[in-house]
Amino acid sequence: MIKKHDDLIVETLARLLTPFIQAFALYVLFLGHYSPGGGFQGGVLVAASFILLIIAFDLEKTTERFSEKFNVICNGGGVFIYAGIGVLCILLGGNLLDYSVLSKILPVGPEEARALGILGVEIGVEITVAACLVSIFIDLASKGENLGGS
Amino acid sequence: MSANYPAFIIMVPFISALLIFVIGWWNKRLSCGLVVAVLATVFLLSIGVMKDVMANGTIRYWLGGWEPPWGIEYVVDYLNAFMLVIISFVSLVVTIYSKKSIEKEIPDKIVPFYSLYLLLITGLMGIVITGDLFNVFVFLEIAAISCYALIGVGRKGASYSAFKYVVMGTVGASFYLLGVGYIYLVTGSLNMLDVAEILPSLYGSKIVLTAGVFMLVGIALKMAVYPLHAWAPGAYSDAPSAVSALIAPLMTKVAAYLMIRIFFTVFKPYFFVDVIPLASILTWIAAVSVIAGSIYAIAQSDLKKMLSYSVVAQIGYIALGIGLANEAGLTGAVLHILNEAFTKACVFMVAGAIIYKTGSCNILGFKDLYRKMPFTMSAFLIGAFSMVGIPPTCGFFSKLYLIIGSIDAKQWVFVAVLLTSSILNVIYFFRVIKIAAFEDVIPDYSRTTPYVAYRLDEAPLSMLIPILIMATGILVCGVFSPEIINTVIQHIIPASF
Amino acid sequence: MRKFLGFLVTMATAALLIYSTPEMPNWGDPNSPASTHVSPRYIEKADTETHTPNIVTAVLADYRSYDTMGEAMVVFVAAIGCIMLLRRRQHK
Amino acid sequence: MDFIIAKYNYWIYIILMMIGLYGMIAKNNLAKKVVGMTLFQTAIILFFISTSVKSGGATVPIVMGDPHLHGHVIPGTVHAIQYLNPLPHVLMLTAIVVMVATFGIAVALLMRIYKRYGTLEGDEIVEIRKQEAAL
Amino acid sequence: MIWQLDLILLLLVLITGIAALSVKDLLSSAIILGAYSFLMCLLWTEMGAVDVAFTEATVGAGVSTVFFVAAIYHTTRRTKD
Repeated sequence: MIKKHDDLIVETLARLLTPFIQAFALYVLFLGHYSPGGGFQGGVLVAASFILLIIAFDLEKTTERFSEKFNVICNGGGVFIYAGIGVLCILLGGNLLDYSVLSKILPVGPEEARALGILGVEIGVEITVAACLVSIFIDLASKGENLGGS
Repeated sequence: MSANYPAFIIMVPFISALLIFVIGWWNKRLSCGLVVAVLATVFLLSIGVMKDVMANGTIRYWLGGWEPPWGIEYVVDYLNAFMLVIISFVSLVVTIYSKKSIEKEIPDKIVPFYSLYLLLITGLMGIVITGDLFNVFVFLEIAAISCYALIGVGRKGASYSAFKYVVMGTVGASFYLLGVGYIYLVTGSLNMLDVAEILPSLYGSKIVLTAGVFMLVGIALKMAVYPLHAWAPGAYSDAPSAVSALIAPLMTKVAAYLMIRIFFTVFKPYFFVDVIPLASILTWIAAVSVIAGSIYAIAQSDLKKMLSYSVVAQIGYIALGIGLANEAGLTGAVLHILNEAFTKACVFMVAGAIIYKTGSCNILGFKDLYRKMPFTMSAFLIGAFSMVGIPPTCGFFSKLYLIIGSIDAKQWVFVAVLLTSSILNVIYFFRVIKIAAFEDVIPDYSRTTPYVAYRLDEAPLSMLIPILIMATGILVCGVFSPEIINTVIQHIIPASF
Repeated sequence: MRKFLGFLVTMATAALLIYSTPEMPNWGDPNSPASTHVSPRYIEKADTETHTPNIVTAVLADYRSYDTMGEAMVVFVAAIGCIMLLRRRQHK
Repeated sequence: MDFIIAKYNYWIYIILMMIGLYGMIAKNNLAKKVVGMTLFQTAIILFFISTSVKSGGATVPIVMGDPHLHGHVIPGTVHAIQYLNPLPHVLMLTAIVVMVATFGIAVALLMRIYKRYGTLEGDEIVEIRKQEAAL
Repeated sequence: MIWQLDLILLLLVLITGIAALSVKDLLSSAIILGAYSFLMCLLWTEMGAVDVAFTEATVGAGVSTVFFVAAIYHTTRRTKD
């Protein structure tokens, strides 16, 4: 699974598909307000694109693009965005995760502020889900041998 | 700002669990210090919440600013605040203890270990503080999943024990979720207080009955009551010693808290007593659990395994107190949660310290341990006293209330069970103490060299001090237990008794 | 033995579930309590209060956003747990 | 007969859940236990989704916006009867995430168990553990 | 809501569920589990839970099947039951 098999068709297809999957993931994220989808589904799609790369090429080549340290930063970073927005709401005088008080720093009314807050936390969820699922897959596929941990 | 204390109790350990990776890349050694600082903050915050509850009554904190049946809320009354203080105190003390033990047992995984450790505590805090039925499930799974991973890195073969826990814990959580689903089906609400208002008019319904049974069975699985205890001994004894010192006192007690919540807040107690006789079934199961756990404990030769079965026995006391559903019984159960949390933390830390020094915890190899590690073994003695129920310790008072509760309910069998289990506790604890204190190495008269003098070979201070704090805590809780009952536990008892 | 135990537990659970199913609201009943107590407010006011036409997203990330934070936490816990369980020290 | 037809989703979910529960308890192979766990959790999700269904023209819970208002609606024009109940969907999104997290940890533990014991059969592992304890 | 489609899907879900548990090869079991998840996703789409179905399609039929296959690749396909 992590060994390199030179197969031109698979590699070319994976190369071709990856940007489309990632673009679709972003579409799912940003249109989550109007259509089915949202942070979690988009995140899984991003993770799926990286998993496709790992299966089609090999682990080293993919982790050149998506290094292990960056992966761990994204693992925590996404959740940190979510929690940070929540705590920001406390600092602005609301309760935890009360996005309507974000209108104090954004040039919109409280309802739009809620929509923007939803978008913010969805971005956080997307980052964390993508990074975490890729991280779990790398651990499973390499038996934890190729990469060292923290 | 003090209105936001309940939110910070969750957010502070959670955000620190993320930041610990940044600190860990810089310097691994700092991660333990950070965790201690965080948990000290959490402890102070929960003291603040406790004071707030004492001054102003129940706190209701609306998350996201949405009013309760639509949004999620934190409900903090006396019971929640009490549990928060216990969890934060025990976890703070165990963290100080964990530094040396973890550096010896899993030296290459310190940073992820402490991250998971904080997330486990976040999960436990989240279960306790929330007032929403589904939210309980989410945090139950956070605590459980971090627990699986923490157990899985333990002694040889820990992964199999952890896997057993995964299977049974998932069944428990799923049964709980199914119960929530059935309640949602008939009430349309997920907020505990809102559900409690709607439910009494539906007590005749079979769906509510099914929901109650599923929720209680699911929680009993998490609580490790006797026939459902199969995961507990392996998981507690195979985990790294710092982890077993954390999960053995806290995980099952939080499940016991949840059972009290379901029993007395979501459902009214008369539902389980009069409408369906689940309370009396629970008491009988609890009685079997007490006796069976103690007998299994006697049969063990490994100290940690013996203590794990003792957890099963002691959880039976709490279930018994809940099932009796009267004032003295519930007082005994809540006091026993406090007592058990302190005692089990103390004795598991002692077991960890023995493993740290001698490398094994087979009871037969404990000869002369009393001379080598006098302070540690004295703490163990206090823990054993509390477990047996000898007066100055806290265990005496909780057992006393449980016995009074059984007498109030006119259940003489349970009085006999409680007294018998004390004797069984004496057997298995004093066997350890006998070997450690009184069993000498047989004098060898044909020796030519003089005996080597016993040297004090005590555990390092950072392990010894937490053990002694816990032992002192047991004694202090025993001495001040009337005050604890008067100021806190008295208010937990629902007015319907 | 194990199969028998599994069969017994399964049958007991199934008996309880089957016992309660006849009382359930009919499938797709719009007047069941689940559809009339809490959820109408979400449907009727979500767009006005949060400017998000997808009600599921609005409820997920705003009304019950604390749950979703727990969800993100669960994924994070799983990732750290796998690192903890499987990764070994780096040899480079 | 009537109540069988009116509630057929609930009956199917019970059967599915029992298959999963039986697999979790009775199967000997640990990986099969994980499969049973997935079936069990999926059945519960099916139950929740079944509670959200409303017959009589209710549709997907995304409000049909007015193009002149950037896809939003005039307040007060939406009625609960028009759309499915969104709350179980939300809960089950969270439950699916919990499911995959549990699945990931369980699979990681399977790999550790295989590394240690060289097998995934429950009885063989118990046998090896007994021999180790006897030593 | 088309009840014929609903019934067919429910039956297929049951068949794949039983097959995933009883097949005597773990790799086949993993793949059938993926098919089961996908059928479940179709069932939920048909019930109107589009978000949940989307999640199940990406997670259940996609990522968790890949996880399972990855684990089986490194362990064993053998199973006695």
